[in-house]
Amino acid sequence: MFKSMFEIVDEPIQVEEIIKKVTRREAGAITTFLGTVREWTNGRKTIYLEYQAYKPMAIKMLAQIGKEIKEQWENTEVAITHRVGRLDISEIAVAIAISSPHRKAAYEANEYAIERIKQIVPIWKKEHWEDGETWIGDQLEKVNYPSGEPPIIKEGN
Amino acid sequence: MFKSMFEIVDEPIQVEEIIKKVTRREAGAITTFLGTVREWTNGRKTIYLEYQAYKPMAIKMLAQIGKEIKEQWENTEVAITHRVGRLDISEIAVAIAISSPHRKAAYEANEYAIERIKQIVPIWKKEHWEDGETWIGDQLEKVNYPSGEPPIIKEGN
Amino acid sequence: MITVLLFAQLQEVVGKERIQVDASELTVTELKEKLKSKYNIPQVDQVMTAINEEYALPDDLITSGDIVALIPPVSGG
Amino acid sequence: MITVLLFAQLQEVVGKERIQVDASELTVTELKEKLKSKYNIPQVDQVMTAINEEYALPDDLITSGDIVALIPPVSGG
Repeated sequence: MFKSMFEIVDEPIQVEEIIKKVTRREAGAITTFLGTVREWTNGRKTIYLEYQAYKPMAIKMLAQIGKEIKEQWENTEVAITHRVGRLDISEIAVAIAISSPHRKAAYEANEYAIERIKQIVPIWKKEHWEDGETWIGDQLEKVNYPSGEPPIIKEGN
Repeated sequence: MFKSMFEIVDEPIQVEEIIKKVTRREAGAITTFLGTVREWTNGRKTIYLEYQAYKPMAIKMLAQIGKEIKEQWENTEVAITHRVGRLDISEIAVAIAISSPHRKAAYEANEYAIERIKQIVPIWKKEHWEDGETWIGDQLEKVNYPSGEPPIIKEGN
Repeated sequence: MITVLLFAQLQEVVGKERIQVDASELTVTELKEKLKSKYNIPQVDQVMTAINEEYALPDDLITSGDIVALIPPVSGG
Repeated sequence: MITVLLFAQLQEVVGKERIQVDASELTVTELKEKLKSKYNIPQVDQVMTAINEEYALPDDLITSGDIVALIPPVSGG
């Protein structure tokens, strides 16, 4: 069965499945990053999170990140799955797996992937605190269009 | 059942199990590194690998690495499993999982762990090539005792 | 007719997941002005815009049939 | 009696996993000299040594009952 490398899912993320997608005979290193729901943030208690995505565009942007990685780090394979809906403490919101012949690229590309997800992928998180709820945005503490341009170069430009 | 954070095993490594060991309510990030058996190295084809460990000391050294990490990166949890025996292409030789409240520490500590494993943990790899076999050593291309000292400071020194 | 998709806090403020705007051609900036006057969404100045799932610039043209998404600062990961 | 454990290529060269050395006290360097003269292992100069599972220095003392491991350059990971 064909498995897409870039997915937005409603169900709990199975890490082994995502690792399998990038496992290859040429790979000597596989890094994964799991973003999990943390209970405490700046002294405030989270009860659960809710993620919403603009799904078709989010998948496109994840694929875009994969493309950027393959351009920057030779012979890497990339799989990213982001979950949406309600997530309880310790559940996995995002899983990134990168394989490469050597470990340096696998670490670097993985960290690049999560940074880019936080910049360009249309997914939003709503924190449900003990004492209220709020949509989180602008985590990077940057204004929009900091460069006056959207955060990716469109094809053909 | 008590699960040790540092293990040398003969059986295939189950990544989910190792991730579970470091999953915590305080963690927002879990990184894993998997060292897998690569088919080609410098144009030479590997058929399979064989790992041997000085098991009790290897476990101690893995725990030592865990201790070093917790000293350097606040509120991290570390689990490392290394497999020994015969490993075929794409099988996992080592799995490192690190959890931490924020991602930066989880990446840095993970990379530190694999570097240290390659320095101080008494485990040896024998490459079985198409045309011969050889024990691999000194991967870091350093002489032994490069500083005139063993690579860890003994307790009490 | 242009379809405008709303997400996160914008969806809650407006109380809808999508808005239909009756226009045949206008820029991203013009669309935003239109939305500001019709709906009470001051945040619209601070959101990015995508046209047919591609990030767009303020002067980019939207034509009838396009799907526009208003994209507040993202917070995935 | 001191037990000396061998691994990897050393184990293959000597053809044993362990050697018993009849001595009550000697340094790491002295032990290595002893092993060189008795077994054909020139590599012994290039290996690290552990005494009771702790890395040791050339001048560290080994006493009867200790378990010494000769540790060729490691290649785990």
